[in-house]
Amino acid sequence: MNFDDTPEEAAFRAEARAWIDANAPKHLDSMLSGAGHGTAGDIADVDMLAESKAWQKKKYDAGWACLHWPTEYGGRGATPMQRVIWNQEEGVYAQLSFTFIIGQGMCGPTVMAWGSEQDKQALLPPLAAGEDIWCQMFSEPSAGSDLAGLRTRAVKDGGEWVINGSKIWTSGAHISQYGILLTRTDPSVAKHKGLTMFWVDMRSPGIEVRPILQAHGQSGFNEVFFADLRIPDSQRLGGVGQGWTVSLTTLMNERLSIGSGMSTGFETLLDYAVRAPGRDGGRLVDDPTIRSRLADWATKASGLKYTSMRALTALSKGQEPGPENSIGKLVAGATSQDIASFAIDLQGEMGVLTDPAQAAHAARFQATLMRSPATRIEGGTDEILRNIIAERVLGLPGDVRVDKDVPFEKIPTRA
Amino acid sequence: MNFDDTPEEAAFRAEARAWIDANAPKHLDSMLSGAGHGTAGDIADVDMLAESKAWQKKKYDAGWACLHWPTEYGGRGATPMQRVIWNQEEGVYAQLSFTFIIGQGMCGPTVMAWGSEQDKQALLPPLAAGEDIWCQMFSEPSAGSDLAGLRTRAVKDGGEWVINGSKIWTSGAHISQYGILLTRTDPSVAKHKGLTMFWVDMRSPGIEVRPILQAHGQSGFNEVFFADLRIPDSQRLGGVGQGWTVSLTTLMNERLSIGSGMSTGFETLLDYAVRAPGRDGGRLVDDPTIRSRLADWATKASGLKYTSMRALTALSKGQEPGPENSIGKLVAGATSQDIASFAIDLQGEMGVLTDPAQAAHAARFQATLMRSPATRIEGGTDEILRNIIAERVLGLPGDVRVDKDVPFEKIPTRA
Amino acid sequence: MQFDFNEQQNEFRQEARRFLAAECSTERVRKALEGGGFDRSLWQGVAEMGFLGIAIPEEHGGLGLGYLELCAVAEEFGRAIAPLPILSSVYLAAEAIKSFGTGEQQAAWLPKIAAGAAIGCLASSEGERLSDKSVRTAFVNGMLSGTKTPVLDGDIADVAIVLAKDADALSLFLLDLSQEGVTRKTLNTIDPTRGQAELTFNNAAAERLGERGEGWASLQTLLDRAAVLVAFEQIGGADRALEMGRDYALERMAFGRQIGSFQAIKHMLADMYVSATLARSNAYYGAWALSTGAAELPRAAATARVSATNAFRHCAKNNIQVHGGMGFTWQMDCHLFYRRSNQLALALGSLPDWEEKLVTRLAAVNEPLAA
Amino acid sequence: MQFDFNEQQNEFRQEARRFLAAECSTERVRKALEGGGFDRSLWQGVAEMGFLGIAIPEEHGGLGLGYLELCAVAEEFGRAIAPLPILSSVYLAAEAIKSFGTGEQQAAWLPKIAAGAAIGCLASSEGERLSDKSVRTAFVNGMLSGTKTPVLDGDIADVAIVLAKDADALSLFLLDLSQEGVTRKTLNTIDPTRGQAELTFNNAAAERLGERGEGWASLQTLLDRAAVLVAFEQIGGADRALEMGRDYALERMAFGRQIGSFQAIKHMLADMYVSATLARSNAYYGAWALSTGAAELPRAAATARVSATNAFRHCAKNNIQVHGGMGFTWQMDCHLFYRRSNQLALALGSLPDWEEKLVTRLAAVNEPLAA
Repeated sequence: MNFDDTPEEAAFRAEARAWIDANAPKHLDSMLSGAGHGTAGDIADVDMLAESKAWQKKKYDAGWACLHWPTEYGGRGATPMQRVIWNQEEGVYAQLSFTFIIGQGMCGPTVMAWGSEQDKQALLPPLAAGEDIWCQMFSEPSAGSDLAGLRTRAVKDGGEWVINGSKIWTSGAHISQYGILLTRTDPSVAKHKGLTMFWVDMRSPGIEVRPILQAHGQSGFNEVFFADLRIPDSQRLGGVGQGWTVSLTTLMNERLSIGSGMSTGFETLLDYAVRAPGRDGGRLVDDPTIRSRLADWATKASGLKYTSMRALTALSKGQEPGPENSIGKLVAGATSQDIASFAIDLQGEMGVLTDPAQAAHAARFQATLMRSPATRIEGGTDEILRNIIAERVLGLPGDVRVDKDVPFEKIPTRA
Repeated sequence: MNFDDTPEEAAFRAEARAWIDANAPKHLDSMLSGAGHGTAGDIADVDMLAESKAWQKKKYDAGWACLHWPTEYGGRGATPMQRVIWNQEEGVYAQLSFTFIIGQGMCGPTVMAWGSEQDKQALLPPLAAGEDIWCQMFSEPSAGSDLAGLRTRAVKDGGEWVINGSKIWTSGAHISQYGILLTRTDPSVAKHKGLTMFWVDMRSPGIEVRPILQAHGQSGFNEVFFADLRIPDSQRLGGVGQGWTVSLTTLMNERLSIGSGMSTGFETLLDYAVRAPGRDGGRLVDDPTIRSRLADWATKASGLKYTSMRALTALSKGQEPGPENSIGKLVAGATSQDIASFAIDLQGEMGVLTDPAQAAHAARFQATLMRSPATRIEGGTDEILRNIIAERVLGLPGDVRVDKDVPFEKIPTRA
Repeated sequence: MQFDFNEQQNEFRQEARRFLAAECSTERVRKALEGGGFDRSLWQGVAEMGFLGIAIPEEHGGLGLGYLELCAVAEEFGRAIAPLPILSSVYLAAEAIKSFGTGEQQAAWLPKIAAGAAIGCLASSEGERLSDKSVRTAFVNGMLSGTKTPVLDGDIADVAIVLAKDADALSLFLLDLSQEGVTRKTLNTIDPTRGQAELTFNNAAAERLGERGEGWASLQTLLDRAAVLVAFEQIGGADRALEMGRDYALERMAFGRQIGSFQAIKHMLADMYVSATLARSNAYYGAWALSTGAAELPRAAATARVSATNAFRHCAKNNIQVHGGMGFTWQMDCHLFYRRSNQLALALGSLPDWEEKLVTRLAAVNEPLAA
Repeated sequence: MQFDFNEQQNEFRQEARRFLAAECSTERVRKALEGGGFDRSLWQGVAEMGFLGIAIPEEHGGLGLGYLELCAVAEEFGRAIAPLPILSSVYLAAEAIKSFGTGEQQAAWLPKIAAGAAIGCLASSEGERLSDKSVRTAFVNGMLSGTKTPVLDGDIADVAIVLAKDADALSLFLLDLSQEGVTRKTLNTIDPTRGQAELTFNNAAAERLGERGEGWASLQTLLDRAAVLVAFEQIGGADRALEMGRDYALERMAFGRQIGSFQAIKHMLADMYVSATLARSNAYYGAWALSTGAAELPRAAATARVSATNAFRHCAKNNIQVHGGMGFTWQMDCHLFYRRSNQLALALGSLPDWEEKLVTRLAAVNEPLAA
């Protein structure tokens, strides 16, 4: 049992580290180190999109973009373990990749699995290079956890499809050049059977993007409206009616990328507790009243960390990480909310303040408090994740399905 | 807002108090005060059954038995509020009524609602007087939360019914003269529709009672086996096929009596914490590490206490207490288990000991630790109680029922 | 036993509910949230209904009713998550002046507070969890100097009750905020519908409120009473959050069924009901103690406070979860309750302080028999 | 990265699992529970398999393997809830003698322990939560006097490692329990499959184990190592309880469906899986630290301990709940795991002590940058 690289891994790590050291945008170091607590903070002063694109292009040109993709589409053909090592070495600069995660992590693999060779040649390299940004258009106002309940209609008209409807929670739609779009092409069959997937140029007429203002006052997501949007049949990904299967390619990748390395916030809490004064002059961490909760959260944070080490070990042996990874988001989501709530209580009446200049520990806990409810919902609610663990890991039965084998148009939509 | 009696209530309370003071079995005081922590303790030295019967008879003779029953069946025709006042005044001696609770609280009301006048005249007064003990035979090994899934068969044979099957969790069956018995008389109709209720003489041939040894090493319950037990049709309670409706009379009373006044164990914990030494020489209660949990449990215990005060207030206004009472058992069950676990941890390695002479605080927490898992199950599991609250109080939909309107014999019994 | 509000009190509550349903919709709450500032016309409306002077004697312009009426109305303000300084002005400032003020001080301020013409606030915190050792603001020669932060509603208040050093002791002071020696800085907060400010006093004229040296004890009394009233705001908010979640669970369909038919959602709502019910019962206990002047008030207030704080947070948080992604949009009202649940959890001192008070008070009552 | 057991270690684990499945069924565990006393023949079988000497050097009759092999086997003993004194004799006594004993002491006892011919135990507790100030048992002129309680497996042990006062310091001592100055009293316990005793020493001959004055520090080292091994017993037990619950949820029908199709049950089991998985990962971290002699051991051990204690308790408790009424019968095995989960939670010092150790150790590592 050890945490050591194999000689091959060590060589790869050294190469990656050297290249990053020589090429990284170090002028962003301090900003990137302070970010990630749910606030835009001082990031506002920097043109993050331009910086992100620049770093991505640099990586692409040197063969460090989309490591696990085949080289012909702009990747490096690296092993999963090499990808992990790269991520570890990229460190804070990985934040510059957030803009591309959905495109490179979910849309790209979907196109790669289901697109025509011509599309792949045309679309994937610019995506790898950070020239194009992609978004994923699946969820709808009435189809969240029940994704297959979506109602955006695609109707065949000659060699084209005409799309009407709307999508929600579309991250990055306002800056995307392309997107993948899941539609209903046949409402007369069971819900999972009448879906079809397309890729779409987001600059097409008939698409309108509107940002969604969220509860914490920021807009990370959009609504996307389709009014007689026309897509050529050649932009179809997979067969007509095969959309659900195609979407699973995307979602398997989503669950992986969202789940991995999500923070419980315990490290922040510990950092706060060793720096902040306690009530009797000592450090806050020495306050006996907080010991038990710190200990509990410490084991959760540590447990997630070493669970991911076990998953990496499995990866390095060529095994696929299982849906056990769902526990990462499940635990981190609820824990980060609990920790934030606890930490603001420790600040007493000052806990209500949100300005980083006024609130303790740069208002990190207040930011997390306001952001964390979303964490427990997006990319699979706590309840869906428990279902996944129960069904896929433990082999328990699915929920009783009243909508199974029912034609979609007959499924009740009102109580 | 006040806790005061009305003048009528005060007069009744004074009368009850005076009678109890003059007649109670005071030689049992110290034993009764120490009991109730899940252990038989020193009760073993006393013939509890004889003492219970004696006290019940005394009450009966003086008109203090089964207060809310009509006088013609041995009761007093008292108001619900008078019954509550009596219970408050009876205090520790109420423990002597435990033997009769099921009979007087559940079986009696069922006979009263559904029995023939002749049966009522014959059966109820001896029950009120404590001469007869009754048991309730509903649950079966394969029908717990899903009570209507019971399989004990009753088949008509001339003027008699022939019963075969078995019941479980039958409290007091080994000392009972009578019982009420829910059977399936028609497996070809939907499960709730094929049930029929009877009353049974427990001394009949064809009945065998076996005690169930429980996880904590005691046997509070029995299994009851029926082999060609024959019951005259005159002992039927309600119509053939009407058993489910009849059983609701019983169960409504069960939920009430189990839920009321169940202890979270917080008072015991607080008592322990103010008596036991802390780690630094002071009292345990002054240990800052335990404050937060004590506070949380204090509010639960207090919340239950004042919730029952609100229910009593509603009762005194003539309103019926609702299924909100389910929260009593839900909260008290889980809390008492948590408290016991916490308290034994505070005892360090000594926490593992169970002899009242050796373990801290007379091994009360160890006894609760071992008994409390049952509390979260018996008389409605935590899960069933949450369903009840969600459905009956909040008006949420029932679970999807795959067994609805299905003939009982067609309902799957194996996965 | 009459452990409930009586008919008259319930009628009073209904009146408040009707008024607030008509005049204080969440659209109006949002105005405050979205930078609309203090809703003075709503405040005036509330004052005209008499709600600000419920427990203020008639001679000082109030209704001269009891605390039970005030509790009942507080619950409605909580239910409406009213963007108003009622906590500061009514539960704290008016109570302080009524309890500790001279006849002159009462005559000067109570009528104005009751009429909504003046807003009061409590300036005690100095930027950390408060203790009787940590106060730095000092009273010298009739003048107060120091900085109080955060002060709830300090951005709009006209008069402050200030805890300050009084030579070697602590006293409460009454300070007119309209004078020159007062500087205000508005602070950003998780719940902008109830403003926070930093108040700096630079030789600001102030008069003692109550006896010299009684500042800390008086503050505790004040906080205990306010804790009961705030607990009613909290249970009102918790109930409404629970109702919102329940209604959404009945209305929202997924997988061809109401989401409220899934046990995960059903049981989450059942647990919310349980915590809201326990908190309500504890709040009633607090109301009883407050209204009867019972010796149990310190214990009852801490019980009500801890219970209601946990319940409102629990219900507000899980209401968002029941709503799923929609629950985290700005347009849905869920976050208004989430914000308020946290604001109220921190006002009057946060949970750890109240947990400590509660256990200390319980431990004092339950003396060991064998000691 | 190889953050897992290797093939050879897993094979070793499988061997233990096969042996225990065949020889240590729950029927056999029940014998100990129901008063059958110590199962010496099972103990001999375990010894013959070499399991007692895994981490004991070959020169002293052990297998001379590493801690990872011992962890792997400990998990299986936990899974089997073996009614054996392995915790006392192997994780504690053998480790103490191996780590602190003289060559003579090692030669005298390790071979016997490895062979199952002698059983060791740790006698540290004196009836309250242990601290370095509270020890009263004293060593004077080669003799120990005092009372230790409770001593796990003290009812059947042949040799005890005793923490005692050594003039003004604390030392560990080695004491042969077969001598006259030793009185044993068997104690009732929540888990009778692992006995507890009170040991009284009345001028009992003892020899120092390790350096004089090092007793407290040595004990901490010992407890840290044992905590990792016990964590493996706990995750083994947690996993089995989870499996039992899962299997029952698949098999038991109610309302015409498997009870595992109800979200209340599904999600309860999912949460059990989550806590068992986190505990497993933390236990691996502990195993890595133990096996490599890493400086992180104190932190890793406390992490593994707290996590595994919570997980086993959680799984054992909810396994009963999944089983419903049947789960609380004597005949079902659920209570065996419930009992053991609580026994292991209290051995080596209870949760509050380990929480304190964990936070102290974390706080020491995470020094403030700005201080």
